[in-house]
Amino acid sequence: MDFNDTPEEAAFRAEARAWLEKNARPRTSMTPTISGEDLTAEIVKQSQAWQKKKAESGWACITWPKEYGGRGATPIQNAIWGQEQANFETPPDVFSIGIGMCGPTILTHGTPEQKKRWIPKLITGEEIWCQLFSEPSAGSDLAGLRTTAVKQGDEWVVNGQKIWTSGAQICEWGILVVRTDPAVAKHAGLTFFVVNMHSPGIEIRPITQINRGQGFNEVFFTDVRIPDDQRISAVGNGWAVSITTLMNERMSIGSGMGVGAIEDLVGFMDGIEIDGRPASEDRQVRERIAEFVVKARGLKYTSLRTLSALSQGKTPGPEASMSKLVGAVLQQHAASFAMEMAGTSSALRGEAAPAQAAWQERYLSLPGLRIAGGTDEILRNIIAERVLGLPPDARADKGLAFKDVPTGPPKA
Amino acid sequence: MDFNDTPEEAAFRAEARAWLEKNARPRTSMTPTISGEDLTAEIVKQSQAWQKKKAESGWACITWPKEYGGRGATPIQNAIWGQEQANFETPPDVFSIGIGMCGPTILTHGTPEQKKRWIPKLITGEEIWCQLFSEPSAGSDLAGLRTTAVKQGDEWVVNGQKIWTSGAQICEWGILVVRTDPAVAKHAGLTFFVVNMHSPGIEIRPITQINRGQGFNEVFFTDVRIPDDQRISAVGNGWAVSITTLMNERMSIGSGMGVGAIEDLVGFMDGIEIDGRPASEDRQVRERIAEFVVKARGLKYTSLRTLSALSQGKTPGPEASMSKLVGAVLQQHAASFAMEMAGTSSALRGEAAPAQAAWQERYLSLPGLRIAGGTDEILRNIIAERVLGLPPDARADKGLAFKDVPTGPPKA
Amino acid sequence: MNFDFSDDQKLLQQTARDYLAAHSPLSTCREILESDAPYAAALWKGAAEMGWQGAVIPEEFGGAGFGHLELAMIAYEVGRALAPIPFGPSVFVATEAILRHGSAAQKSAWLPKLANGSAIGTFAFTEKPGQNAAEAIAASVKDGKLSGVKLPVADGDVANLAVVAAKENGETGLYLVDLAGSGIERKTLESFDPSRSQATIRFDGARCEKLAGADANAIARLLDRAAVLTAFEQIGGADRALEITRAFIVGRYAFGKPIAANQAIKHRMADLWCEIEIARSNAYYAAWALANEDAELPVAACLARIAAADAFEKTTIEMIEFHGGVGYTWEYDCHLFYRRAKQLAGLLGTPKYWKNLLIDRLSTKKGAAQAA
Amino acid sequence: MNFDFSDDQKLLQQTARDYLAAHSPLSTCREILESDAPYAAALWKGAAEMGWQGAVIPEEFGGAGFGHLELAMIAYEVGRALAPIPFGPSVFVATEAILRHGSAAQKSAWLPKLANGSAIGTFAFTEKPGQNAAEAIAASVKDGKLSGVKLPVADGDVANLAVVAAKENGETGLYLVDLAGSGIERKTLESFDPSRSQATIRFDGARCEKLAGADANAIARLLDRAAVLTAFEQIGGADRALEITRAFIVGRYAFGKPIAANQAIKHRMADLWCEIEIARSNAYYAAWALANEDAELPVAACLARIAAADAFEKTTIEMIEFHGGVGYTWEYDCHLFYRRAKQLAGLLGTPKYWKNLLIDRLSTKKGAAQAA
Repeated sequence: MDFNDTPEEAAFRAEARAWLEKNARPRTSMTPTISGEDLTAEIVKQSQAWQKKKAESGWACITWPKEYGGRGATPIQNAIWGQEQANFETPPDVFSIGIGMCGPTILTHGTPEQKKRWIPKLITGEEIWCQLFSEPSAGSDLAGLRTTAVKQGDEWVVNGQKIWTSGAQICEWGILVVRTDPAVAKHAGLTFFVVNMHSPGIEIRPITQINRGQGFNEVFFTDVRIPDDQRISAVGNGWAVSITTLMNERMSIGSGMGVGAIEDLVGFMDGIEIDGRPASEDRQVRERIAEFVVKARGLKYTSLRTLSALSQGKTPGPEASMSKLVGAVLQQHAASFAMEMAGTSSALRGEAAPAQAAWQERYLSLPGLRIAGGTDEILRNIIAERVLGLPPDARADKGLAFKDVPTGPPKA
Repeated sequence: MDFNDTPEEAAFRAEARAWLEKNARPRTSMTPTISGEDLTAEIVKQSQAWQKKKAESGWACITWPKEYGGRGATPIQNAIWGQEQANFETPPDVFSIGIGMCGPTILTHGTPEQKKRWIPKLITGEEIWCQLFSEPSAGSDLAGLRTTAVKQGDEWVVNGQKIWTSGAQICEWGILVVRTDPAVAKHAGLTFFVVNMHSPGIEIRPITQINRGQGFNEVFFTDVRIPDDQRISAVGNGWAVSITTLMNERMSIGSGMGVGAIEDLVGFMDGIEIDGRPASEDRQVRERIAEFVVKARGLKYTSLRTLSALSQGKTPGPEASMSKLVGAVLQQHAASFAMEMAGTSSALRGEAAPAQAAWQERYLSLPGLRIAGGTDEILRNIIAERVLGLPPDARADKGLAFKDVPTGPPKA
Repeated sequence: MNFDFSDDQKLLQQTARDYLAAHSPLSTCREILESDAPYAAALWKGAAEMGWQGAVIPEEFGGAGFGHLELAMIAYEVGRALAPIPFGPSVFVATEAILRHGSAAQKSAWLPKLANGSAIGTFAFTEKPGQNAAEAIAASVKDGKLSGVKLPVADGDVANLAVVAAKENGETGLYLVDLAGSGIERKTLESFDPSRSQATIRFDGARCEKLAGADANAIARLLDRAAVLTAFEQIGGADRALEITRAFIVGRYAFGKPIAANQAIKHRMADLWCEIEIARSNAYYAAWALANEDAELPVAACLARIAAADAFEKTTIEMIEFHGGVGYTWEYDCHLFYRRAKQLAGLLGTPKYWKNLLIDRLSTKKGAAQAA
Repeated sequence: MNFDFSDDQKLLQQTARDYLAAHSPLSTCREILESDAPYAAALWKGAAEMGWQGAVIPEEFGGAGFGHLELAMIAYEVGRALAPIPFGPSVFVATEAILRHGSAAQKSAWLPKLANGSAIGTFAFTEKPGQNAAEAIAASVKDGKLSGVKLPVADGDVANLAVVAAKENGETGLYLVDLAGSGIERKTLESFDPSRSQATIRFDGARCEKLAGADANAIARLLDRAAVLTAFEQIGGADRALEITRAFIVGRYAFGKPIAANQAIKHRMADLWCEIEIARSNAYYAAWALANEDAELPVAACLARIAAADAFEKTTIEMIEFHGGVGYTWEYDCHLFYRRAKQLAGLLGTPKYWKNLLIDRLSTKKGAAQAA
C-alpha cells in the first residue's frame, strides 16, 4: 500500500507539471463553480484556445489513439494528468461531454472513416459536441424514447424532442439515439446517429433550472435529415451503443463530486454564533459535521482505490455509481445543515448572506445532480443488480412491442 | 377540540372504574414487559380467573353482542374501558389473540351455531385460542401458504406446518387457513377452519427468539382431521375470512406500542456521565432525544385522534399501520442510542448493566416487532396503496394457478 | 373526548381553501417570486376582507373574534397555497404581541389597522446569523428612542409596524415602532424564497413605545404561539407538496408502469405521509394547548415546531427527486415549495433552539413533578 | 500509487480465511455463545500457530514479524468469522502497548507468551458507564501497588495480563499487571454478546509495573491504533452479514419472485453496500497511515472507527429485517452479528468520543496549517 508514484508515473507527472507550469497559472484558492453557468462566447473561445494549446503539445485526450491525435496514454497517466491540471487555473470546460462521452462512443463503435472524420477536430477543440438522449417522457427509462427516424433514400428523417442537452447552442455535432422500429421490443428498435447541430429543422430552447442556471436545453427535431453515413453501428443496435455512452457518463459525473468542500463546514461554524459561543464548539454541530466528513473522506479514498485499480489495468465497473449516489445526498444534507445553523439568516440569499452563499448554491443545485446522469433510484438499482447481483425489478414492458407499452394511465 | 368525556362517556368511565377498584389493585409503577415470557400454568390460571371475573360482571369483550355474553358496548366505551383497566394490576393476558382476532372473525363469518358454540367460552376465558396462519415459506406473502386440507367424507385431513403461533401449547382452539385447491389462483384456493388443538396429529414445538423468549411455536399437522362443521364460511373463501383477522391484528398490535418509555431517556441520560458531566447536558444527546420524543408524542396524539374518530362512529382504517411502522423503528433507534451512550458498558447485559437493561431488552425485542403482524415493508405498501392510493407492486404471480407460482430459484 | 376540529372550524377552513383556490393559485406565488413586487397586495386585501388577519382580534377592535383554532385552520390554508403575503409575521407575531402586551391605547391604535389589512406588522428580533439569545441583543432604547440594526426582518421592507426586541437599562423588552416615523432606514435584501420579502432595518433614534411585560421570558412565550401557528402553515405546505407529488408519480409512466408503482418511490411516499401525520398530531395538540392557554403549551409548541419544519423540508426534497428532471426546472412548481420550506424553517429560531428548549421544559416539568 | 493490499498480503488473508472456514464456522461462535466456555481455546491456540497473535511482534520475541497491514487483513478475517477469541484486546491493545511502551525486560517477559498464545492480554480502562476521559480515572498506583475497580474488562476473566490505566501522583499512566498475582479479584459478567467474555476486575494492592511514557496522550494514540484494527474486524463482520443476507433474499421467494427483487430490499442493500465501501476506504487509508506511522493516523483512525462501527450495526439491523421471522429466531445466525456489532462498537470509546476527537484534530491541523 503506497501512495507514491512508480518511477514511470513520477516521470510522467513531472513532464505534465512542467508543461502546465509553462502554459498556465497556478490555481489560487477558489470556490469551485458547481452550478450550470451561462456559456458566453468569451468562455467558449477561451475553452477552445486552451484545448487547442493542449492538443498541439499532445496533452488533449491523452488516452486516445495516436493515429487520431491522441497520446495513447494509460488510464493512470490520464488520472495523473487530471490531478496536475487541477492545480492550475484553466477556463471552464466545454468539451467534457465530447471527450467524456461522445468521443469514447465513436472510438468504440464508429467505422475508421467516422473516427477519422470526427475525432481529430474533437481533440483540437475545433468542434464542440453534445448528447441528445433524454426525452420529456424518457428519463430513467431511456429506452422508452419516442423520437423517430425514418429512412428516405440515403437519409434518415428525424422528428421528436430531446431534453437536458448541455451546451446544445454552441455545438457542431451531437450524438443522438432515436427509434427506428416501434414494432419490436423497446431496446431492439433504437438506432444511433451523429447529427450536425446546424441542420435545418433543429430548434434549441434553453431550460431554466431552479437555481436560475441555464446549463441545459430542449432540442426539437422537425424533419431533420441525417445522411446514413452518420449512423453509428447497425440499424437497431442503438441501445448497445448508448450503453457505452452512459457508462462513460457515470464515470465522469461521479468522479467530479467535489465533496472536499464538506470540510469547510468546520470553518463555517467558527463564524456562526450560537447562544454566544461559536457553533463549532456545540457538540451536536461537531458530531453532525464529523458524520459528513467521514462520508466525504470515504468517497475521496474510494476514488483513490479506483485509481489504484486503474493503475493495475482494471476497468472500473458499476461501483463507480456510488460516488454520485452518496456524494450528492451528502452535499444536499450538509448544505441544508449549514443553512439551518445560519438561523433566520437562512432566509437570505446572495450578497445578503455571504458566509452561506456557497451552501445555498449547493442546496439549490444538488437536487439536479441527484437526477442528472441517473437518479438516485436508478443508481441503487445498478449497484443492487450489477454489484450485488440481485434480481431485476419486475418489468411491466417485458416482451411487449414498443408501441404496445403503456405510457400513461388507462383512459376512463 | 376537547379532551373531556361527554356526560355519557364520563358515566361509563365511572362505572368501569368503580368495578375495577372493587376487583383489582391499582397499578404501581413498573416497566412494562415487552418480551415474550414463558406461559407458566400459574400465569394461565391467573389470567383465566381474571377473565372469568370480568365476564361474570359484563366487563369481558364488551363490544360483543349480548346474546353471546358480551355487553354490546361501543368502540369508544371499549377504549375507555382499556384506559381504566390499564391503571390496575392485571395478570398477563392469554386472551389477546382470541379476543382481538379469533372472536371478531367468527362473529363476522361464522354461522349462528358456530358463534353459540365458541364465543361464550371465549368470553368467559374457559377456552384459549390461537392463530395458525403464517408458514415457514409464507409470511409477508400469506396467501402463498402450502398447508393442505383434503376432504374425506364429513371431515378434512390437514397436512403441513404453521409457524409463529403464540401460546399454541395452552390453547383449546385455533383458527386455521389452509389450501384446499392448488389448481386455482393462490387467493382463490384457501379455506378457513377452527381446529381443536388437542387433535391427534398436532405437534407443537416452541421457537426461541433472539432475546431467548419463547412466545411463539411451530405447529406441525400430520393427517389432522377437522369436522366439516368447523369450517368458517365457504370452501375457497378463506382469504376473505383471513383479511378480517389480519385487519383486527394490525389494529391490536399497533395500539400497544408503549412509546411512552422514550421520555425515560431524559432521566437515563442524567445518570450517564460523559467527560465528567451528565450526558443530559450534552447538546447532541439532548437534540437526539428531542427528535425521539417528537416522534413518540406524535404517535401518542395520533392515537388520541384515532380515538376521537372512533368516538364519532368512524372506523379506523389502514392509517393505523403507522403506529407500529414508526414506533418500532423509533424504539429500536432509541435503544441503540441509549446503549451507545453507556459506552463500554453497553457490552454488558442483565444485572451487570441495570440502568440500561430495559433499553437492551428493547434492542433485542424490537427487531421482532418490526416483523410480527406485517413487516415494515408490508406496512409501507399498505399505507402507500390504501391511504395514498398508489398503484400496487408489479406481481409475478398474477393470474397463475398456485401450483405454477415460482417458489424458489430455477434449478440449474 | 374530541381531539379534532369542529364542523364549524372545518367549514371556515373550506371557505378559506375555496377563496385561495380562486385568488391564490400557485401562479400567484410564482408572480411574486418572479417580479419585484414584495407581496400579493390584492390577496392581502382580500384576506383581510375574509377576516383572516383579524381572526383572533376582538370585534371591538375590528377583528373577527374567532379563536386560535380557527386561526390555525387559516394558517394551514395559507401554507397550502404558498400564499405570498406577510401573514405570519403580521398575524402570528406582531398582532399576538399587541394582544398580549399592548396597552389600551396601543391596541386601539394598531389592532383595527392590522385587522383590516391597512397595516402590516413584523417582528424585528435577530441581528446576525446563527442563533441569538434574547440576552445577546444589541439594539437599545434610551428615552423612548430606539437604535440598532435588525437583520433580517421578514417583510421589513413593506411593514408599517415593527415589534422590535431591544434592551433598555440592560433589560430585554419589546418595542412598537411605527415604521413611517423618522430615524428608520430599510433595505430590501435578496430572499432565498423571493415569494416572501426580507429586509434589514436600521433604527437610528427611532421613536418607540414599550410593550408592557414583554421581557425575555414573554418573548419566548410569544415565539411559542407563533411556532404553533407556523406549524400549521408548514403542514399545509407539506400536504400540498405531497398531493402534487402523488398526482405526478401516478400519471408519469416509465418502464410501462406508473413510477409510483416502484417501492423506491411508494415506500418513501409512505414515510413522508407518516412524517406529516406525526407533525399534524403534534400540531393539533399544540393548537388545543394554545386555544386553551394550557400549561402544556410550552412543550407542545416545541413538538409542533420541530415536527412540522422537518416534515415540510423532507417532503420538498423528495418532491423534486420524484419529479425527476422536470422537478429541477424553474417552470415546475417544486422549487416554490423547496424554498418556502427553508424560509419558514428559518423563521423563529433554529431546530437547535427548539430541541434544547424541549428538553429543558421536559426536565423542568419532571423536576417539578418530582419535587411536588 | 497503489492504494490496495499487496498480493502477498491478500494471500495471507486467503490463508486466514481458509483456516477460519475450517476451524471457526459460525457454529463455533454459537457454541461459545450457548456454553459457559469464555472463548474457543482450540481456535486461540490454532491462531497462535498461524502466527496471528504475534503478527506485529518482532521475530526476536517469537512473533511473525509481519506489519500492521498484514494484521489488518487478519483482523478482517477474524471479524468475518465472528471468531470467539480474545483477539482484539490481546493483540490490538495489550500487545501494542508493550511494543510501544514496554522496557526490554517487559518485552522479553510478555511478548513471547502473547505471540504463542500462552498468555492473553487485555485492556482495563473504563470504570463506569458513559464516556470516561483518561483524566477521570480513579484507579491509583502507589509504591508499585495498584488499587481500583475496572468495569467492564473484555476477556477480563480469562486474561493473564492486563494493561491498566491508573493514576500515580496525579498523572495518568498505563501499568502492566500479571493477573496471576495476588490482590486481584475478578468476576465474569453477563455479556450482551455471550460469544465474547466480559468481567470486572478489582485490584487491591496488586503488583504492577509502569509502562514508560504511556501518558494520557499516549493512551489516546494507543486507542487510535486499536481502532484502526478493530475497524477491519467490524468491516469483516459487516461484509459477512451482507453476504449471508444477500444469499437469503435471493433464495427466499414471496409473491412468486425472490424477495430481493423488491426495491424496498434491493435499494437498502445498495445503501448498505455503500456504507460498507465507505468504511472500507476509510479503513484502508487508516491502515496505510498506521503501517507508515504517518501523521495522518490520528484523523484517519477517527474516520475508520466511526464509519466501521456504524456500517456494521446498520447491516445487522437490516439483516434481521430482511430475513423476516426466521431472522428473529435464536436458531438463525443473524443475532450473532447483531450482538457482535454492538459489542465491538462498545469497545474503545463511544461514537461521541471519536466524532469530537475528529473535529478537534481537523481543527488543530487546520489551525497549524494556517499558522504555518
